[in-house]
Amino acid sequence: MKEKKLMKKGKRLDGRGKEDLRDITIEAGKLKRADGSAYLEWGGNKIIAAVYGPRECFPRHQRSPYKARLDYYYRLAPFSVEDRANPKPSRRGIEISKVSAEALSDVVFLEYFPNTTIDVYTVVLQAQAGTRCAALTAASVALADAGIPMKGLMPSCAAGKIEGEVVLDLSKDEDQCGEADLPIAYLPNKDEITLMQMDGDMTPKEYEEAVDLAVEGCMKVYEIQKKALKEKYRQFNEGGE
Amino acid sequence: MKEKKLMKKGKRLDGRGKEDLRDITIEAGKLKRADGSAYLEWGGNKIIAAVYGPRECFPRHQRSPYKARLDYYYRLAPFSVEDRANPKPSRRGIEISKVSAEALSDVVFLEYFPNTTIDVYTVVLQAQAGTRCAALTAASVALADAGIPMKGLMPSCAAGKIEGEVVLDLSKDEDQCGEADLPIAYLPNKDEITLMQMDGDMTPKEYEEAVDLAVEGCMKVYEIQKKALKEKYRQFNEGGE
Amino acid sequence: MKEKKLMKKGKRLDGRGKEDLRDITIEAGKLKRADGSAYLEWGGNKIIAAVYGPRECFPRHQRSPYKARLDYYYRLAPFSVEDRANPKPSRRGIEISKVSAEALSDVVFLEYFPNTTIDVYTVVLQAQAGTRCAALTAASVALADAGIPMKGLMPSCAAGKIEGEVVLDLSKDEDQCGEADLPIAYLPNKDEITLMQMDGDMTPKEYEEAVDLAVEGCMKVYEIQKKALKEKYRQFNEGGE
Amino acid sequence: MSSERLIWNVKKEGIIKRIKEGQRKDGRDMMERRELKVTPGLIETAEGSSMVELGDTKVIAGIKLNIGTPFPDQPEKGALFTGVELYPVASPSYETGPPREQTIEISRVVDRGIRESNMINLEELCIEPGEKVWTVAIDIFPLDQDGNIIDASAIAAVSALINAKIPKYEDGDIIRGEYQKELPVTDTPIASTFSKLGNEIIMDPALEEEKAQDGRITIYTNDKGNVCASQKGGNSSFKRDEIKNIIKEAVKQSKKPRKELLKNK
Amino acid sequence: MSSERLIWNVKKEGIIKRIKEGQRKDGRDMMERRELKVTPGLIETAEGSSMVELGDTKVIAGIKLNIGTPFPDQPEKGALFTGVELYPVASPSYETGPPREQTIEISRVVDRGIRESNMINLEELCIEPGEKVWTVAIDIFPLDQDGNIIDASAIAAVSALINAKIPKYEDGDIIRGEYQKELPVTDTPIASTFSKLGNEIIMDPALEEEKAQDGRITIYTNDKGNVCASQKGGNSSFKRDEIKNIIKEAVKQSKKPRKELLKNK
Amino acid sequence: MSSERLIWNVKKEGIIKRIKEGQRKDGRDMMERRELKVTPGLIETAEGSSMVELGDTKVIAGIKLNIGTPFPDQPEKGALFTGVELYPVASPSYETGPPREQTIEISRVVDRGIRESNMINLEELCIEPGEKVWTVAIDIFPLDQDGNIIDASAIAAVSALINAKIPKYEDGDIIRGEYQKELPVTDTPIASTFSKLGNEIIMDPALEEEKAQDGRITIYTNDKGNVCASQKGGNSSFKRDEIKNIIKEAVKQSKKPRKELLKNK
Repeated sequence: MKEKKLMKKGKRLDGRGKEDLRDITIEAGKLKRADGSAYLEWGGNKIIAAVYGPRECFPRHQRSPYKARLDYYYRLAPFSVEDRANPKPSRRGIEISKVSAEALSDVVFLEYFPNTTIDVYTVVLQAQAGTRCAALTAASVALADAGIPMKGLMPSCAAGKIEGEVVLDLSKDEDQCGEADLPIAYLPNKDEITLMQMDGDMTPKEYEEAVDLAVEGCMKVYEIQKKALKEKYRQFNEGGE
Repeated sequence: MKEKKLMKKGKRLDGRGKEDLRDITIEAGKLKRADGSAYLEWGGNKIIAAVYGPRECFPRHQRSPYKARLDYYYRLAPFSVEDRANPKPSRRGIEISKVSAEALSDVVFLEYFPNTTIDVYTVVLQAQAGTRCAALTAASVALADAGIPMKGLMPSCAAGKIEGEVVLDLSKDEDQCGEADLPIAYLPNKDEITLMQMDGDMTPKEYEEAVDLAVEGCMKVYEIQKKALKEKYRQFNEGGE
Repeated sequence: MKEKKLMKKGKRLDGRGKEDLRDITIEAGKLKRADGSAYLEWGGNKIIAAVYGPRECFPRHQRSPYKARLDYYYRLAPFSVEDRANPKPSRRGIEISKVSAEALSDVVFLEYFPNTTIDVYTVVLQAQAGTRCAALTAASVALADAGIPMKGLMPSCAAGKIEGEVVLDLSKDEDQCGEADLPIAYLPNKDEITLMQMDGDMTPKEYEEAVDLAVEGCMKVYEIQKKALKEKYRQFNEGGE
Repeated sequence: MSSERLIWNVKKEGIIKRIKEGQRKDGRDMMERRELKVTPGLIETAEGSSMVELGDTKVIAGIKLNIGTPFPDQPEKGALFTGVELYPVASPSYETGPPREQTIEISRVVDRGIRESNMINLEELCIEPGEKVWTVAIDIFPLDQDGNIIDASAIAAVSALINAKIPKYEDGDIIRGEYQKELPVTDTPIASTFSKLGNEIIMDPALEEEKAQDGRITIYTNDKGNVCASQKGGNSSFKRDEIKNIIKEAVKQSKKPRKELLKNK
Repeated sequence: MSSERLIWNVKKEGIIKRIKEGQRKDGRDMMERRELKVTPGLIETAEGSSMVELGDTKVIAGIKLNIGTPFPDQPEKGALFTGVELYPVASPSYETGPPREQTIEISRVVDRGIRESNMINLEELCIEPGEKVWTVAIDIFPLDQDGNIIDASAIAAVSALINAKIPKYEDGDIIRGEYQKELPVTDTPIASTFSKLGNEIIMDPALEEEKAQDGRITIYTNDKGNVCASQKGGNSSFKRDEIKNIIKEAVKQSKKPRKELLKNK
Repeated sequence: MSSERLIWNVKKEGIIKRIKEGQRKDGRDMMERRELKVTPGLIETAEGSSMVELGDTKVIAGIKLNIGTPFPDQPEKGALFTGVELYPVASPSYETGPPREQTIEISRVVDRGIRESNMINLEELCIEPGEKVWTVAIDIFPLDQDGNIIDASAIAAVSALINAKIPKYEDGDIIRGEYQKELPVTDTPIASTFSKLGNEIIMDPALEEEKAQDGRITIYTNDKGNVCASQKGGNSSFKRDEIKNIIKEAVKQSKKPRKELLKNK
C-alpha cells in the first residue's frame, strides 16, 4: 500500500498541484423542512447539512439563561463508505461532532438566544477523505441560510504531508498513504483558528507550513461559501428556484 | 417444507374446515394484583393479559390534559417458542405493540381519563401461530374486567390463504407454509376494522374474501369474550371464585 | 484444580492459621477532590474508596424529604483481574453494590440529610479474593473521613470452609477450591450483622461457627479502621501531610 | 383548551372541510399521487442507490452488499435487511438515538413489501450453500419530510435495488467498485398509502394532511396487480367498503410509478 | 409528613403490632409458609416448566435447552443460566426496560441456590468435551406479585428443572418435541425467606408484610439439610441469635415443599 | 445573573488578572508543568501499570495483553485499544454510565499520540499472521482530578506501556504471571496541554485554571522532537502566532518528562 507513488513531477495522482483544492460546489437552501440547509460536493464527498433552531431547549437542565446551546451531529450514512457504516454513533463521529460544535460555538452569537438550542445536522452521503472539513463547511452555509447571526462564515480545510511535502486537501489515497493530516477551521474575519486536529509526523516547521497552507485553503473555500449564499439570495429575489 | 399437503378433501391437517376457528377458552380476572386480567388459550397459544390503570402518567411530558395515554405491550416469554426468545423487545414485538395500541385507542374512551395512562400487558406463555390476535382478544377482555369504558369489546382474528384457498385462523404449519396471512381486529358494534396487516400474495378479490372471513371469525371470538365476562360476573354475584 | 492441598498441619498455604486475617493496611484521606477517601491493601487486594456528599439529589424523583439516599458503587478496574474486566457494570457488581448500600444505609444517619444523596465509590485496582469485604471496609473509613455521622464504623470480613474446616478470610486459592464462603459486615457498637451472603455447603452448625468467626475477624478489622482514622487526625493536627 | 390546540383544531377542520369539497391544497385529486422524481445511481460508494422525490418529500436509499453466513433454515439463500433511519435532518420531530416504534414500523412495512413480493431472487445470492451468501443491506435515509415517508421510502428502496450490482468476488475478497452482474430483481412492488381524515379518504398525504389524519392504510402491490403486504396505522377504524376501494385504487395507481422505476432498468 | 406517608406509617405500625401479638392477617403462624400449589408441565414449547402458587403469588418458570460451547475452564460441563424478569404484568411497581438491581439480585440468589446445591449434574450435559455441551436456560416470569417473589421463583425454577427433559440430538440438530431422557437432577434446594419487621421475624411475607419489612434473609437448604446459599437484604441488621433461629427454621420448613416437588418426579 | 454565576465570573476574572501579572496560584511560570511523580509496576494483575501524579492530579493506567485476531487489513500486526474511564471517584463532575463525549475525546487523543508515534512495534506482536496476534488494552483510570487529566492520562499510558511485559504463551494458553520479554517500545510520546484564558496562554492548567479556560490545545511530541498529534478543544479560537509558540514550548517542555519515563526503563 505504501508503495504507491503519490507525487510525480510536482503533480499529484489526480493532477493537482501541492496547493490546489479538489473541486467544490455548494448549494444553499436545498431542503424545505429545515430552517437552513446546504448541499455540498467536495471531490468525491457528498454532504447535506441542515439547521433547526433556535428552538426551545429540551431536556430543561441543558438550558442556559445566558445563551443558546449549539449541538452538532456528524453522521456517516450507512452506504457512504465501502464497508457499510453501523448506524450507531461511532467514537470517531462523537469526537468530530464535539470539536465541530466547539468551533461553531465561538462563531455563532449564542448569547442572542438564551434558553434555546440550535441543532446542526450533517450527513455524509458519500465519503472520500476530508469529510469533517467538508461537513463543517456545509454547516456554516446552512447556519447562514437559517439567518442565524455569526461573526462570519467559517470555512474549513485540511493540509497534510505526503512523501515529505506539505500539500493541501488530501485525497483518499493520500490520506491512507500519507504521513500527516491537519484539518482546521478558520474565521477569516478575525484571522483565527477555531478547530485544529492533527495526526502523523511533522517537524515543528512543517506543522507551521501546514497551518499556513490550510488557512490559504480556507480562504478559497470561503469564496465558494459566499458565492453559494449570493446565488441563493439572487434566486430568492428573482422569485425563487 | 413447502411440500407438505395442507388440505385434503376440504379439511385441514387438524381436521378443521376452511371457516373453523381453533378451540378458544377465556377466563377473566385470573390475577389478583392487576386492575383487570384475562387468561386465554387459543389452539396451542397460552396468553395472559393484565391491565393497570387509569393511573398517573409518567414521565410527565407524555401526559395529555385531553385524554388518557394507552400503552400496549406484546411480549413473548423466553420459553414460549422453540428457540428461546431473547428477553429484549424485538422489532416484531414493537410493531405489534404499536398497531395494537392504536387499535385499542380507538375503542377505549380515553377522553374520560385525562392526564392518566392505561397500560395493557400481554404475555405469550406458549406460542402456536396467531399470537397477536390472541393477545389482543385477551387484552380486550382484561380491559372490560378492569371496568374501563369502551365502545365495545374488540375481538381479533386472522384469515389466510393456503394452497390457493382462503381459510380462517391459520395454524402453525399453515402459517409457515401458507401463501398469505391477514390479521384484523374488529369492532362489532360499529362494523369497523381497527387493526389490519397482511403479508403474502392475494388477488384483490381474495383480499376482500379474507377480510370478510376474518370478520366472521371475529364475531365468533366476540361470543367467547362475552361469555368469559358473564362467567366472571356470575361467579362474582354468587360470591366469587 | 480441586486436588491442591489447602491445609497442612493446621496451617494454610500462605502460612496463616485458621483464624488469621491476611495483612491489612488502610490510609484515610488519600484523595484531594473527594469529600472523604481511603486506600486499603488487604492481602493482594488494592482498593480505593471515595465519598461525595451529602449533595443535592438528582434526578429529583429519587429525592426523599425524610432522609438522604445512599448509593454504593463496587467497580473492578479493567486491569485488576487476570482476564481484563469489561468496563460495563457486571451483574455480580450490581448485586454487591446493592447489598453493600443496604448495609451502609442502616449505619449512616441518613435522616440528618433529607433531599440529598451520599455517593460511595469503590474501585478495586487489584483483586485477590474477598474484594467485597475489603471495599466495604474501605468505604466505611472513607465515610468517617468525610465526617458523615454514623452509628459506628462498620468492618467487613468473610469466613469460609476449606477441606472441611471453618477458616477466616479466604485467599484466592482457597476461594476457588474451597467449599463455602460467607462474607458479612458487622456493627461492633450494636453486635449486629448488616450484610450476609453465602454460597457453598455448610451444616447449620458450621454456618453458626462461620458467622462467629467472621464477627471475630470484623473486630480485628475494626481496630485497623480506627487506627487509620487516628493516624489521619494525628497528621491533621500536626499540620497534615 | 390551550390556544395552540385550538388553532390546530381549527386548521384541521379547514383541511377536512376543503377535502369534503373535493379540494386539496396542492390542487390534486383525492386519489392522486404527487409528482414522482427518481434519480438512481447518485452514490458511488453504494452498490446501488436512488434518490426519490415525492412532491417535496425527499428520501435517499443505498444498497450495500457483503458476504455473510446464511440463516440455518435457509442455507441456499442470500439474506436481506431493511433499515429506515428517521434522522432529524429531515424533520424537527425526528430525534437522534435508538430507533423508536415509528421508525421500526416503517422499516418493517418497507421490508415486508420487498420480501413478500419476492422481488429479489435470493437463491442467486448463494455463493456456497450453508457457508457463504451475499447479504443485502437496504438503508433508507429521509432527507426532507413533507408527508408520506412510507411510500417515498418504499419506492426509493425498490429503485435502489433495481440500480444495484453485485461486486466481483475473487479469492474470498470483495473487489469494491468492480461488478460481476446486476442484482437479480424479478418484481417491482409499489406502496400506496391512504389517509383517513374524518370520513374522507385521500391518497399520498402531504405533510399537513398527514398531521390532520386519523388513520392510514398502506397497500403494497406487485407486478401481477396482487396485494403483497398491507398495514393499517393510526387510531381511526375503517369500514370494509373503504378498504375495498383503497385496494382498487392501490392497484390502479401503482402502474405509473412502476413504469417510472422500470424505465431506469 | 405527607398524608400518604402518615397513613402508611400507621398501617405499618398496625401490621407490626398484630405480629407482636402473634397474629398475621391471614391467620398463619410466624414461622409458617403459605399454601403451595405446584403445576408442572404447563408449557409444551419448553423442555420443562412449572407454575408455582404461593398463596396468591404466582410464578411460572420455563426451561430451554440449547447446544453451546462450554466455558474454557470447564470443558466437560454443561452451562447454566438463570434469569428472572420482573415484568409489569405481575405488579404495578415493576417496569419494562433493562433489568434493575432488584431483578438482578433475585436472579443471582435463585441461580446461587441451584448452582451451589449442584442439583444438576453438569458433567452429564457434555456432548463433546471443549466443543459442544447442553446449555440450560432457566427463565422465571412472575405473573402475580403478592409477596415473596424470591421463594416462589426459586421453587418454580427447581420444579421446572425436575420437570425438564433433554431433547433428542441427531446429526448436529436438536429434534424439538422428542426427548432422549430426563434432565439429570440430583438435589432439591428450597429457598426460605424471613422478614424482619421492627424486632419481629416472620417467614414467607405476604405483600403487605413485605412492604412493611425492614430487612430480610433468604436461606437455601439442600437435601442433606445443609445451607447452600444465603442472602441478607434490606436496611435492618440482624442479631446473631436471630440468624441462628432463622437457619433452624429454614431447615425445618423446607421439608414439606421438598416433598411436594419430589412428588411430581 | 444568578449569584453563583456572578461569584464565578469574579473569580475567573481574578485568575486571569493574576495570570496577566505573570502569577499563578501555585507560583509556577506560565510555561511550566507541575511536578511529575511516576510510580510504575504498582498493579501485579496487569501486564504493565503506572501511577502518575501531576501535582495533585492522580491517574493510574494498566495494560492487559490478550490473544486476538488481527484486523483483516493488517494481518501481521498486533492490535491496540485505549480507553479512559472518567469514573466519579476522581471528581464530582464525572458520572457513571456509558462514556460521554468528553471521555471519548480524551481516549481518542491519548490513543492518537500512542498510535501515531508508532511507539509500539506492532509487527513484533504477531504470533501467526492473519490468525493470532497480541492485543494490547490500555485502560486509564483517573483517581483524583485536579486539572489536566489529558496530560496525566497520556503520560500514565506511556509509562505503563514501558513497564509492560509479554506473558509466556504455550500450547495456545497464556501463562499469566510469567513473562517472555518486554513489550517492544520504540518511542516516548509526551502530551503537553496549554490553556487559553482571555488572551493569556499557560501550560498544564490546574483545576481552577482549567475551569476558567476558554480553550485548550494539546500537542504530542515524539523522541525526534516532531509533532505526532494535536487537538484543539473548547470554544475560544487561536491566532497562528499563538499556535507556533505552543508548538515550540511543547517540544521544549517534553524533554524532562520523557527523561523521567525512560529512567524506569
